[in-house]
Amino acid sequence: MEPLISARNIKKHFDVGEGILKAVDGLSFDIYPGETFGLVGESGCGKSTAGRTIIRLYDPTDGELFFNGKNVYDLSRREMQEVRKDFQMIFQDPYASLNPRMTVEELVSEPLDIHHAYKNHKDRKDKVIELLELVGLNEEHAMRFPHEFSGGQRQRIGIARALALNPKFIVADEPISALDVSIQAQVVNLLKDLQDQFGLTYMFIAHDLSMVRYISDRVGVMYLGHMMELAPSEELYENPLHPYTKALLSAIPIPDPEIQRSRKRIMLEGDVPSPINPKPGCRFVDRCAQATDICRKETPVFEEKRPNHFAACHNVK
Amino acid sequence: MEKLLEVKNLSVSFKTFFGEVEAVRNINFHVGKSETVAIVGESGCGKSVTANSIMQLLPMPPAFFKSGEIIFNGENLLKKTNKEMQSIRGNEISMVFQDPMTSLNPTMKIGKQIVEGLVKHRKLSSSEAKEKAIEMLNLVAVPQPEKRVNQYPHEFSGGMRQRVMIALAMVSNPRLLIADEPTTALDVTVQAQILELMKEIQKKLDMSIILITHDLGVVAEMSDRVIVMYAGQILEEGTSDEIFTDPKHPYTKKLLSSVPRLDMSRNEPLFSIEGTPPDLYIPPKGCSFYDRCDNAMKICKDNMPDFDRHNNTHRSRCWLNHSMAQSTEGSEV
Amino acid sequence: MDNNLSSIKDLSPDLFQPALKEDRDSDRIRRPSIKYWPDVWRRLKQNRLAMVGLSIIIIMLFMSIFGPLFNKFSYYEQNYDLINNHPDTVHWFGTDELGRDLFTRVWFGARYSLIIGVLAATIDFIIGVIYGGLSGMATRRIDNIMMRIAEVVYSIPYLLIVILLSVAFSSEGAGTSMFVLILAMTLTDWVPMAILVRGQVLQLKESEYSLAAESLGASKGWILRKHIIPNTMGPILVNITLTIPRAIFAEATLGFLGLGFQAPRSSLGSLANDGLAGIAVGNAYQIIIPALFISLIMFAFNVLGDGLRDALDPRLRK
Amino acid sequence: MSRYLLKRTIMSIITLWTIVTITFFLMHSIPGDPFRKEGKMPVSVYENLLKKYGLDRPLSEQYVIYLKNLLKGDFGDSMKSKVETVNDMIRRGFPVSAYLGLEALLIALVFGPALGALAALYQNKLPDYISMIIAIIGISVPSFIMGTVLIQFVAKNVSWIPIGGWGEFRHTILPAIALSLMPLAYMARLMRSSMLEVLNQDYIKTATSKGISKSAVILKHAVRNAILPIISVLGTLISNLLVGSFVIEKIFGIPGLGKFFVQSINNRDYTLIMGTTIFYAIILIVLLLLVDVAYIFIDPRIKLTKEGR
Repeated sequence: MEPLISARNIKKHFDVGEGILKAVDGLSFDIYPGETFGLVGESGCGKSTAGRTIIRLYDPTDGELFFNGKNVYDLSRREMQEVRKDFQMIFQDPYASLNPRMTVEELVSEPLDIHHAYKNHKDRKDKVIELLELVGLNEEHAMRFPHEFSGGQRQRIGIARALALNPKFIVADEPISALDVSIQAQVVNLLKDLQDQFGLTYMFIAHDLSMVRYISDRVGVMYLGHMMELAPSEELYENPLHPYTKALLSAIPIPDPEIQRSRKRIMLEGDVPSPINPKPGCRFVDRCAQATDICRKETPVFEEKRPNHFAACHNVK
Repeated sequence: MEKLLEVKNLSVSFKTFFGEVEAVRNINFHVGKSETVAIVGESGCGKSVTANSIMQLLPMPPAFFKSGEIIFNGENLLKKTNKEMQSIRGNEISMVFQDPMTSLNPTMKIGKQIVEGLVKHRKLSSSEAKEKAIEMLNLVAVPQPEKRVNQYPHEFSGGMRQRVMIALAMVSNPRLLIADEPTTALDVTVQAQILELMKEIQKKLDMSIILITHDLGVVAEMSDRVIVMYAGQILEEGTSDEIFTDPKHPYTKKLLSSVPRLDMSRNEPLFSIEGTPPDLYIPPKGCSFYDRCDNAMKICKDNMPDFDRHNNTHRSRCWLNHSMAQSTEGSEV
Repeated sequence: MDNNLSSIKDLSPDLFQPALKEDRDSDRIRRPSIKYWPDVWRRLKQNRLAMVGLSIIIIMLFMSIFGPLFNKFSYYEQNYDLINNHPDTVHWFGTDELGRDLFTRVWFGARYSLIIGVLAATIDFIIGVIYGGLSGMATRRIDNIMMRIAEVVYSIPYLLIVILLSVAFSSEGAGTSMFVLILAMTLTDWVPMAILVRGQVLQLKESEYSLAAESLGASKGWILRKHIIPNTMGPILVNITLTIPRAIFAEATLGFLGLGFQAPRSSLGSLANDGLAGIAVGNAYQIIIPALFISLIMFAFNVLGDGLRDALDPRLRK
Repeated sequence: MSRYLLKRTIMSIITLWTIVTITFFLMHSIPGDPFRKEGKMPVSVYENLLKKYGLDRPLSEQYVIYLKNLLKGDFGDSMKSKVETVNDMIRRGFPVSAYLGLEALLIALVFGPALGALAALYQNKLPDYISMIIAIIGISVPSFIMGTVLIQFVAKNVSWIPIGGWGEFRHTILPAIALSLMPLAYMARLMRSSMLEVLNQDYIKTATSKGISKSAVILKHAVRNAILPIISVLGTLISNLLVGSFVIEKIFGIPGLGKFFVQSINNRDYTLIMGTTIFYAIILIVLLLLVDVAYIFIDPRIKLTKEGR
């Protein structure tokens, strides 16, 4: 199958005064039509920046992104406008991502307004109501303001906006992190339903590995701007290759006291180091129990270690 | 088991412009010596308000106690004067907060912050205090404690700060530790470290813990008993095993089945709880879970059921427990 | 308290039938809907002090327009038979050392003070919003340069430059023209507004909802129009309310230093200056009355500004 | 940190130069020159005067000369006073103004933050209302009005407090109070909002949870953090004090720099205006710089980030 999205060596660096913050430092992967591609990592690993760079919300420092055979990063502003309709984003914070001064109707119709995607006033209103109903809200909610809604309801409004232009590809940037457990499942199920209904392709960014595993077909693990491992979901969770992935998986508490009591943990020392002016070598070297001399000197290549299973580690053959 | 803390008929409300918001509605529970009790629930369910009520850290006004007693060591904390409360806080009961980035004073040295409470309670000299601070940093495994005592919070990472917060809470060897979402702001790998540390210290110092959290995984790892709160009320209470393997209340069941587990198949359906918790500005007359419950019956609308005891440790609050409701049980999930 | 539930008898079996779907709608919002500005207004109305301020401003505005019509005296008419006449039923606020009616003169003074305050605030607003907006939307380099310039301008002591300009552009005895006064006052005072607007723009530009709009394909202009400007209006309004008293104060000080308008016109400041001599000879009312008016205007705008700020405070919203 | 200091110093110098330049060209753009107004005088005398003050040279040359003299610390001769140079007058007036200013600053610094903290602690209770009434009076009543009110109601009734003059401590009481009221009020308001903000912070809850007394929480945790924003506006407040002193010195007849400044305006003594203006600017800008530097040492967080740069 042809990939829908092909990312090649994508980089996004920020000059922060104290040095160069290499938030994303060379990501390459493909996303296939209709699949959910999960991207996980701890805070500061660059996963959100990666998501924003991929839909060109941030201008990349380097790299290419192919969509429909065209390099999106080469497009002019006008051409980009057209691609915007196909790329959409769902944001992490349902409180901050909705303008507090707009009604729900204005919020949901904003994408339609920007692209003049309706015939007349009635058409616009109908579309808004249709979108609201799609996410389980209704006409009554249209005249309300965001602050009157709960987190889950707001996130549904965000999803309705993202769907307004019939996109092909949606980057969901930690869409459930700010929500309560019971609401998380609600949103995830909604996303899944919509995917089936409209044939959407997702990039699902999260720090919650169990949820990512559940929703994604393939999962990539990021650490300090680098992709550490990428594999089909079951494969990654059953046969993790990279020591970081192993540690990450073993750190997640399982909601079952019996399993939890008998589990053995790989405990990582210390915190995630700063992504500003990173040293050469493997990014994980300071916290890795298996680190050897070469790990300190050379950055391991991200390559296919098993069929469809990629990793960047000197110790994985 | 001997009861260290007992909360009886506690109701806490907040006065707002809209009117009274009933954050905690008539709850009862206890904490035994050396046990860990988790209070789980979604945001706004009243679990944090409960924790802060025990320490009396709620801003009053707008908060006020409507009714109830909080009995610690045989004495009602709600009857205590300000002065008496001060000698209990940070001495017999300590608290660890959610956000280590904002919970430490940015302009005071770490060491001083750790021992400040103890200096007051035990009247330590300054050299004793410093020694104690270093000892505590050692206990929570902060490297180079001699150097670290003289640093400011901004020189610490998030995980290290939470260690400092734990040191600060542990310094007086309290009998009860209230941990309010202690790992929510941390990454999973750091969370694992902190949970490990808390278990270790509990064993060493033999204290009781009230763990407030929304993360069922953390609950499973840490707690002996679990209290499930929803909309200001307790809906179910039981031992950890009972809650996770044999939940009785539809809310608990739903909550457990809405969390994807690392060990479950991807093809298993993920159940979700539709809708939104009720707005406690107008608390529902009947069962608070009525609106979102798949098993809701007509009786649930206007009548809140009482607790039903399943055994000595396990109780829940649902009309399905009533003998007349048996017929509907099968239709669920 | 932990009864066995089943001990409750006498319940109709019908009660244990599944609940009606239409009875259950947890997505319904039960609180009343509140729009932004009406909400701000509601909160402002609760602030009694701010309401007092607003009333004073309205009365002052009204009287500064119509006040002089309330009696038959003009502001320039001198009456040597009635100099230093203490307040009475004819001359409500008394007369000055040239026998001019103080009631009329005070309202004229208030008129000038208010005009100056409002004009200065308007100009500050225009320059500040344009400069700050441009700076905030510009590239980091240009923004940096623009802010350095603004900083330099702002380090120039405000009253010092006002005084200098008044001296430079007014010939002796002729007083200062309105134009020069306004120019002097706005020369440095637009900077706080510009800094405020820039800060807001920078913050809002990076806000998630602007980013969300950008991801929907919105242009910079769209984001500015739909997201940034509406959300900046609150703080700008507060700043305007606090700029007005600053300008009035500066003008009053100038008037008091003898750099005010040309006689026989006068502002409240120059009235106070004229009245200063009255203290020594027992005519304290000549300074107390204009002083009272200056203070009242300052007070009114300050409390209104404070009230507005509180009413707009997002932390108090919810 | 030294880089930051250097940057700040360079900025200050640029600001100062801007002020000097503006002042210079403003004063020289005035149509005519100061001597024409002194009535008829023989052409030769007039030309001599022009020559004496260098006014016969091209403007750019005058500017360079003025800058050069300034660098040497020479503000030039007064155009009106035959006996004193501008430097003499500054030397005579500045200590007086500085004394008064410091006294006022002290009053403001002692009472302003204290009132604000008190108001925050007893939010919406009597102490809050009292402090805020004082604060609102302070910002609503210009210092010249406050000065005259004090003269009218205090000096006229209390025998040992004089109406004006200079020389003894009792002479300074009323002017210092009048002068301090505005910055005092400003600080009180700022302190109040700053305190309210700090009291809502998580670390205050942490401190309370340690069981230390309310007063210890406030003194050791809240005040220290709440006072930081006040230090950052200290520079602006001092500038208010400086300017406020013009009017106060006029009302109370105090022989300070402000009096010379007002006098120079009334006399259109351009070199004196320029001299005093620039002198004020120097004082102000140096103070602003000092405040900024002090801030670095007081807030531990800033120290690190600035060092890192």
